[in-house]
Amino acid sequence: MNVAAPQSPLLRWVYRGYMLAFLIYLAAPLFAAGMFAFNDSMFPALPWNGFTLDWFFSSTEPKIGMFHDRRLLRGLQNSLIIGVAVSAMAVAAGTCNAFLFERKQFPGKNIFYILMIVPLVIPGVILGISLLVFASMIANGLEETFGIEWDFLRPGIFLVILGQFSFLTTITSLVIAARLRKFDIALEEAAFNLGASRLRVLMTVTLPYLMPALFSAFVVAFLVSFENFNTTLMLVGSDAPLTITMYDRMVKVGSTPVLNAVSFFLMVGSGALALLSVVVQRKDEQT
Amino acid sequence: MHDLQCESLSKRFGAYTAVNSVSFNVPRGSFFSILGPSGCGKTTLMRMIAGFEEPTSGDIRIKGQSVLSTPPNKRPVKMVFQHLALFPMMNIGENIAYGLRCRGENKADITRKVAQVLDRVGLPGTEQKQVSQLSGGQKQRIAIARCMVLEPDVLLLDEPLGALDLKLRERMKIELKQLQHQFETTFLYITHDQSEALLMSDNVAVMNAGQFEQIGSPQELYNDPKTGFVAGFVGDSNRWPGRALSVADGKVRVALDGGGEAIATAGDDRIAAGSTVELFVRPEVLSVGPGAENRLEGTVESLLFNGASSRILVRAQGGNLIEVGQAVMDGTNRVQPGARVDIGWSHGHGRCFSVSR
Amino acid sequence: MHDLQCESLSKRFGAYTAVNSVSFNVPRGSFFSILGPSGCGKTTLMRMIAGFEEPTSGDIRIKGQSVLSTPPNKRPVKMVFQHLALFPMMNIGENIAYGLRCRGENKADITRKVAQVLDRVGLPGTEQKQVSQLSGGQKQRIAIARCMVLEPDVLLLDEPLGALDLKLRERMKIELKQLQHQFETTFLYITHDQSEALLMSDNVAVMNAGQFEQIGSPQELYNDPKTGFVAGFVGDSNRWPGRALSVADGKVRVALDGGGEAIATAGDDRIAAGSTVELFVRPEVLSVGPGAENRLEGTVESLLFNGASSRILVRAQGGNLIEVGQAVMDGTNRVQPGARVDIGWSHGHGRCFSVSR
Amino acid sequence: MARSDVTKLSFILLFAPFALWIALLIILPQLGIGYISLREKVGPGEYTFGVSNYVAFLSEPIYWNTLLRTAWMSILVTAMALIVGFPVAYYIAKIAQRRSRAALFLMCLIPLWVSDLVRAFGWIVILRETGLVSSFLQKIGLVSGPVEFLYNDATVVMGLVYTVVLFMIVPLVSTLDGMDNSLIEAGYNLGGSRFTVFRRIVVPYAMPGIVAGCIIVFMLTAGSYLTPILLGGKNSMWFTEQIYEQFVTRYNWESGATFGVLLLVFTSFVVWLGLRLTDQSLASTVAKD
Amino acid sequence: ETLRLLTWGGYAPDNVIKLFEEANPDITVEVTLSNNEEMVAKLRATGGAGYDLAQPSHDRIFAAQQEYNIYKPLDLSKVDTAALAPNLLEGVKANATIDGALYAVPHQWGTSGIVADISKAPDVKGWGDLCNPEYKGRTSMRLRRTILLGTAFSLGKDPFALYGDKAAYQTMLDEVTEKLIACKDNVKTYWNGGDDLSTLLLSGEVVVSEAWDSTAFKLYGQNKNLVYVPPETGALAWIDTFVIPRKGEADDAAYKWINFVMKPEIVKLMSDSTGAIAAVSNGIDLLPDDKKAAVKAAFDEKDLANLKFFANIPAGLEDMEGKALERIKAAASN
Ligand SMILES: Nc1ncnc2c1ncn2[C@@H]1O[C@H](COP(=O)(O)OP(=O)(O)OP(=O)(O)O)[C@@H](O)[C@H]1O
Ligand SMILES: Nc1ncnc2c1ncn2[C@@H]1O[C@H](COP(=O)(O)OP(=O)(O)OP(=O)(O)O)[C@@H](O)[C@H]1O
Ligand SMILES: [Mg+2]
Ligand SMILES: [Mg+2]
Repeated sequence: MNVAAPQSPLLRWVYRGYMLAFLIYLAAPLFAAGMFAFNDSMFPALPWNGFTLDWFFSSTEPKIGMFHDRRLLRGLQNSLIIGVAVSAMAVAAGTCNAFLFERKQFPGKNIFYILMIVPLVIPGVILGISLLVFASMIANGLEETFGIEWDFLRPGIFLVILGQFSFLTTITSLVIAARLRKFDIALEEAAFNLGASRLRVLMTVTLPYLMPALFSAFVVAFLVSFENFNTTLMLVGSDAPLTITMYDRMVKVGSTPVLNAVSFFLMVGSGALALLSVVVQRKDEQT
Repeated sequence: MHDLQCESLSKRFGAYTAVNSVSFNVPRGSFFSILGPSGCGKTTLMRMIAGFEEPTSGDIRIKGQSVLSTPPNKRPVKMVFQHLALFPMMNIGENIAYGLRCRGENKADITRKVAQVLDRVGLPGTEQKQVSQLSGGQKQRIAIARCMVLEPDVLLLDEPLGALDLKLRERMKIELKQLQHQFETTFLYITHDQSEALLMSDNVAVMNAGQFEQIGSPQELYNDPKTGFVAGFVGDSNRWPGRALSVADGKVRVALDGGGEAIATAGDDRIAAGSTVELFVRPEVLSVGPGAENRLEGTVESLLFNGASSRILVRAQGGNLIEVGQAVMDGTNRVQPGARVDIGWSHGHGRCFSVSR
Repeated sequence: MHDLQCESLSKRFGAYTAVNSVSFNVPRGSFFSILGPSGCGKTTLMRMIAGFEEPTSGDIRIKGQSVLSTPPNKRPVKMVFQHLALFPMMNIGENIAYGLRCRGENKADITRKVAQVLDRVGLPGTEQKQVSQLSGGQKQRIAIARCMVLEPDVLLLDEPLGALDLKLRERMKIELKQLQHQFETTFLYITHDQSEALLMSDNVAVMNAGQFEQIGSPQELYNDPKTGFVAGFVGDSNRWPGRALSVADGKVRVALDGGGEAIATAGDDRIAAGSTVELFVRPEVLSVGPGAENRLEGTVESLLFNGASSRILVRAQGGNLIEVGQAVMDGTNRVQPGARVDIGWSHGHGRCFSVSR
Repeated sequence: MARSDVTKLSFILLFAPFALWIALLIILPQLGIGYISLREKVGPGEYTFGVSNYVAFLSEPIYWNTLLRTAWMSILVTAMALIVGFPVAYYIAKIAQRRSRAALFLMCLIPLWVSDLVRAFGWIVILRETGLVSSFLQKIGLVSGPVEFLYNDATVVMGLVYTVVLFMIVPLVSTLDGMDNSLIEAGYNLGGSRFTVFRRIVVPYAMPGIVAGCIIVFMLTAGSYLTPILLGGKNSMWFTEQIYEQFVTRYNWESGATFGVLLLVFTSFVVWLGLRLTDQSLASTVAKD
Repeated sequence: ETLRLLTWGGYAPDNVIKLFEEANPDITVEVTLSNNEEMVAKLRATGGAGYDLAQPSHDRIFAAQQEYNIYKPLDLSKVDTAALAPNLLEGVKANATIDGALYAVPHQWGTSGIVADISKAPDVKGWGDLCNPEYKGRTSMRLRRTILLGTAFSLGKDPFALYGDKAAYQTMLDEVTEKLIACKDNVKTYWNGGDDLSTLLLSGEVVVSEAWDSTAFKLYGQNKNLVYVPPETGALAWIDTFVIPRKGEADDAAYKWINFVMKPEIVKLMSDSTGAIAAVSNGIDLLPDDKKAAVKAAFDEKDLANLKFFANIPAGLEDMEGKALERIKAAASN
């Protein structure tokens, strides 16, 4: 018997009903957004005009499917580039941070630790504008005083990457540090003791141990980067990632079910990715 | 010939001295234990030998060569960690091969040696198993095999049985001793459990507060402790405070604080008439009934039945609690709670140590 | 008068029967232990008594009243959990006051009672301390105090010493027994450590695979086990398989599988000539040297020195390993490894049980 | 000694990326907007320093009303997320079977991986006057005409709760998961009722998780942009929207930066207050999971 | 070579891009969708970098350039000016010449006005009808400066005339604000983009709304009841222009694009996509047929003569307008 659970059957059913309602609440907008991707209509709205896959595959006007829509594909490509770059950087920096805070003792550690968490609690918009302002100040300063033009400090992919990196690093650091904390330092000492060099210990013992955390940190960072809007909005240049492209499309052109198609595609994609990360984690727990 | 020699080894952490000028030699092929309570500096000492801590002063020699400047991954000592530290991301074979690979041996040799050592620890053919598939005792053996495959001069073991459960621990004690015989390697074994140290070792060093109190064979420690700490820590003992009345011929007459007098062997030479002392008497040398050389009167407080190691708790008249060993074989107790009894023992079985205040 | 009565209590999880028709009575004020190996159903039994599991069948009565329909928070039994389950977010005083507050007693009473019970467990004035500031043994006492302050009819203890270290466990055994005396409450104590059960209990039930094998006083269990399981589980024993040759007057002549013959008391009445049996002999009843009623020849394999509970390991000619108890008091071993010895014991000390295959 | 050199070097190597990240991407940019916020525009391309931007903020009730409204709604959303999320987290951590637990948790996480935009879009499709709910209600005859569910504060709160509730559930699950069932059992055994056990044992135990979840949720809500804009009606004002307006529509970086600083300070204050009231610390709560 | 366009939704339809790339195989076109405010904000943040060609409205050039220096002067000789409607070109020239340098040429023009479902709201005449209680809860508007100006006209003022006098302008704004706050109850919601607007109207959730004529014309194609109504005080007209950002890197390609989209056959495609009228001499005639019909249904000569072109916004006014809009947004209603 699980004492934590309600004991009376009625309450148990009420509780289960609540859970079910909650899951429906979670699924409803996703379902709605996904459903109209298959509606054979120009508008993502009722009435239902029948099932079609045109919004994915059609290449003819007016129903250009998402796989033939150059701008959406470009946005997707930009998102992928940004996501991979940001995740790789954030995982690398997060690993450094994890080692720094788990393994090293230094004065002011607590303050630095809080500083590390702070980006998580700064609203994304503010991260975006502060970076925009700061980069512009530098770029303008350089231009006015030295006549140097550092265009990468202007809105564009580079700034988007920096902006997302600035808060994703906190997340990856926390994920990796949590795993590193569970690492028994005796494993490293054992490897040393068996004759391994520092680098070898890192490569054969510590990093393999951290691997599941590195992987899930990467996935989390990638997905968050992929869906990020607030920070990116302020920093985006001519190479807009997918969310911004979709937003522009929705607000400035008008939505067609192709946006639903993209949403559906993203849901399936990120669902699969999340699933993969869980599987990796689970497999790790078993060993 | 000594495999391991430590010479006035010390380690200070800031103002705190964890290991204080410890010297000892471990002869080749012997089983040497360091026994001491928690926090006395055992692990620190071992980590210095393995090279994970730098000694504040003193020297460590392995086969006569100082290893102070040798980095930990080059020292010819291998270590079995308290929680074994088997690599969870490798299977058994890879775990054991790890050290060989680091040395850069060739594949065929590695495979052969791994198979060999697995055979020797009684787990042949388990190369492909995962660490998590083994029982506690098997993991223990793999941890030892992982070190032994490298043929170290000295194997260090830091409370390797600490994590096992009671019954398994009993079995592994015997098994460890057998493994050491088989490999004929020098074992340096750390524990805070006196029964482990006594059971397996050729020699035991009793450590307290960073210092060695006594080094000797298990029998020596048990039967001829040199300090009060050793007498109290190794084996069960009754321990009564008192005052020396007179000293003669290595025998001391003691007036116990709780009342009563006894004659005992002097444990150290700082005892003089009038000095504060403690008297140690093991429960198993006490007998119930009149007629022994030393006697204390008391009332039986309770009977603690535990088969062969049962105890009678007697409250002496002066208030001291006396534990009397009593192997109950037949279910009949000779005494009952509340009964007045005489507890006796011979002079030679009591030991007396001065107490420095 | 019985404080607690269980009547053919059973608990099934799906197809698996965790507790199988267990009946027992615990007299008022006594210390009752349930001893059994891991997974035998002890915790399940206790959780049924506390009300956290519903019995599949059977009845539980406390002071004669069935409590089956009483919810767990209304039962007059309190429980000390294995890991104590002290509330980490409350201080000591609040922990102890928790139950009283739930009852709705007034502030002044609560304060007084808390102070009183802390006094009784020897930790007066610790109300304001945090749980994490206490040592293992102190936490133990707080967990008991938290229950005792509610003056329960029965106190349940589920392996409460399991998490403590060796030396502390030794001390707590005696202390627990003393606490029980002090509070004069009925204790139902669960353990898989036979020495705990023997030392503290008035009565012990030995449990195996969901069933009670035997209920009796510690002496009865130790000296007069009724089943092979009890003989093997309670106290150390040599255990040799064999075949009954003849049975007469409660004595069995056994041919050991490893060779040799012995006469032993028949432990159960299913033994007939020719049936497969196991012979149990405790190490401490064995003696080295000729002249005993039963004899086995063998070679000394090793000496395991451990003070009063030292052992000699002897390999019998047939291959059986014999553990011989030997209290070494003076440092001289009467035998040396490799020596050929005779091991003997009297008829009455061997016990023979049939093996059902 | 060679070894202490290695230690030092590895420390520097590890500290450098951290320092660069925090200094260049977090601290200096924040100081940057602080600096800009103190700039006063006197003419095209001419500036002096002063606090007039802050004065302007304080003297314009619309602005601080918006800030207060944002904070108030965020607190409401946080509370709602806690109320909605706690039973779910409790179910996942304590009631569900081991196997279904992972699956449930995963299901709860799926919406997290879809962009805000898609989710808001989904809600619009469902809730608009001609949307699914309205059509459904008409079909079953519960209402006679179409009903509008969009464009009001309740919808905004609901939509925000939707986007953030998962950030409440995750830390809650991880703290509740660490809670030994025997604590609950002990609570009952000592005579506690269901309510007592919940109030005096479960909730205090989960406190770090609750606080962590609340902080994250509050910050996310206060900083959100899309949901209040897309779901909000004609009265809906959100402070981030104001910031965006100042930066983009009004080309007024100075007051935009001022707003940014104010939002940061104000939300930090609320978080600090929350931590003080619950006696927790940032490092011990947020960093736990 | 890449041509990075910063433009409005619909101003760079895929088919036009395709044709352009076929004609100029060495150029690829990248498009970022935006609106007036964002265009200026983006270019400001980039210092005029990141894009090679932008399309703000004619009133968004003068002040932005003066303040942020984000555009570069145009070389009119590279533009095929003959194709352009002379009156629009002159208008733009008047608005976008600074220190003798011209910064913009016209591309499309259109108007803001009212769209109404004549089956349900047949009598809609002007801006004031948005606040007509008859359509309570069935009207919509975009809460931007257009509605401020429109309402001002409907109140009988001429906001453009007040541009020079900040105080008077403020007084006028206050009045407009009050009116719009009072009107708030009448409004179902404020729309944000063409999509919002279309959905609201097509679903019938809204029957009268402020609208861009282009969107209105598209809607007419879907539902003949949805008709664009130029307000009686005059539709507000804007001209979307071409400007080259200061750090544009593909000027030649930019000029090629400008000239390309002015070709009659492209104008047709373009107008089809934007719904707006090209700034060429016979712009209306080059509209696709359905749009032409919609325009003809909406405008008569009188309406065309009555167009109110946006004037350059002097610095500071935008702030005042912004505040007014915020006050409206923040005001309570149910
Ligand atoms: N790195 C360190 N810095 C400061 N003090 C330390 C350090 N390592 C150990 N100590 C201290 O040195 C003392 C000895 O520690 P050590 O680990 O050697 O004890 P031990 O005998 O192995 O104890 P146990 O049986 O509990 O493992 C302890 O008081 C410990 O607190
Ligand atoms: N809720 C349950 N569902 C299914 N099986 C259970 C459940 N609880 C216990 N069991 C099974 O019942 C058996 C007895 O469990 P129990 O916890 O009572 O053992 P125990 O004697 O207390 O063991 P230990 O000494 O290890 O605590 C075990 O095999 C266990 O797997
Ligand atoms: Mg240690
Ligand atoms: Mg149990």
